[in-house]
Amino acid sequence: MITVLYFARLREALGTGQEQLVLPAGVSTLRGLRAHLAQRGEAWAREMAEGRNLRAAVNQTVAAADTPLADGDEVAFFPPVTGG
Amino acid sequence: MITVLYFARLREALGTGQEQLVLPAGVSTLRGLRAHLAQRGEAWAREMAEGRNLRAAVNQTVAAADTPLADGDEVAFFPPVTGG
Amino acid sequence: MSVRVQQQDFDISAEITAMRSGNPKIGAIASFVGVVRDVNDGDSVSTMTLEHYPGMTEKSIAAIIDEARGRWEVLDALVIHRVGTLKPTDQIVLVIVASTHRGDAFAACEFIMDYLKTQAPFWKKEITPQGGRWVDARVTDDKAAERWKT
Amino acid sequence: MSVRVQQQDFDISAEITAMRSGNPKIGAIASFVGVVRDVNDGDSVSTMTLEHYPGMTEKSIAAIIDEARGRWEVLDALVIHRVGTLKPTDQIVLVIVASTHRGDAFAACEFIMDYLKTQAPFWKKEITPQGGRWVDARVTDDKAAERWKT
Repeated sequence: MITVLYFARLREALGTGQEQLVLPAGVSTLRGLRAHLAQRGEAWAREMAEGRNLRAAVNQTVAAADTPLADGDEVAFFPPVTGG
Repeated sequence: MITVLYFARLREALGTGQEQLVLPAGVSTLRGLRAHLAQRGEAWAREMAEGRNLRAAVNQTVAAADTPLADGDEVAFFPPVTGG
Repeated sequence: MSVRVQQQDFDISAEITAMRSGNPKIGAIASFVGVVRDVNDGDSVSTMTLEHYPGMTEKSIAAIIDEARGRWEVLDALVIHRVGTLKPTDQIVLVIVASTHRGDAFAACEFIMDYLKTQAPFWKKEITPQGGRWVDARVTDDKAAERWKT
Repeated sequence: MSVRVQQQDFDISAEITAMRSGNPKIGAIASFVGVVRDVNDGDSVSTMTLEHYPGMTEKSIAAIIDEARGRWEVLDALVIHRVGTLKPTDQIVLVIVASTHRGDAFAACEFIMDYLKTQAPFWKKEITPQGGRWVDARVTDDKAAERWKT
């Protein structure tokens, strides 16, 4: 099982902020997980499309697309940050 | 009459903070006033000597040695500033 | 060194007083307060909502402070960032950096603030008369952060 | 824009609150607090006395603020400088600059502070166990002020 978090505009567009899921067969990286999520339907396809300017973190550290995933990881997807 | 002010170390060394005096004959600039004051005695000669790192203001504006003086002016002599 | 993400407002005097009383070597305290403006990109803003990533946000700010400590003499530093619903003239963010000399305090404070705007996980949604709108990342903010990379 | 030279302490929160409430365009407030340190040049300092030139000091600070307003976007600015007898951990000086954006606020605040240290008529006398000593002007301070001349 991994935990996946969604923040801000992404959370609203997908209608979910957090889920637990079993790493699907053949998914071993952040890029693979994103492609997997993009197959869930229209909003997911649009928001997770490769062209979208999304950032991701693995275990609360900003992570590149080829970062490997393992059981127990906390993965987060979010738009570019706009703090302060 | 002009007003002459002395600040900080200079005020302590000269033993005065403020005086009124009539512009002496032949004194028409800040440089001239400083040379005149230097003739007053030992402390004055030492503190007003040309080699001393003194600053001056005329009418509350920092002024160069050749600044002309006129009746009614407020002249100030002081060491380099050390604020904040 | 301290990081707080909270809904409540903050009192810069109380924070500076606490910092000063803790270290008599402190000679210079630079600080920054961010305030909600009533306009952004030409639209009037009535309220905004700030969201963060609990855990990662605090960790990333602590890492930013550590990086500042590696570059400048930092005797103490504090970051408070508010989340939740805020309105114009409300305080959003506080950064305080104490050092022996003012040059270090100013540089570290501005450095931390630039990274807070560009790297720390916060997302801002503005509520205008036309509805809610998630704020886009600003190119000028990215440029401000890039200055520090050389 | 406001300049005060006073013996009393100041409250940075009260000053920032007053500034914020006066102008909803303010988005960024940079500030600086100078604090009496317990050491200087290796000697321990028990108290210090600050002297100023009443009239000229206030005018020269107002001129510094005007110069900052010509260089950066400054929505409001405040300088409070204390005089009289101060002891370690006491606040000496407060500079607050409010702007729309943080870059202008930081730059103007540091600029005003550099000039306060090097140009404004204040003289500091430190009382150490060895007696009183007028502080000499610091070469590093002059260098900080010179950065702005280009």
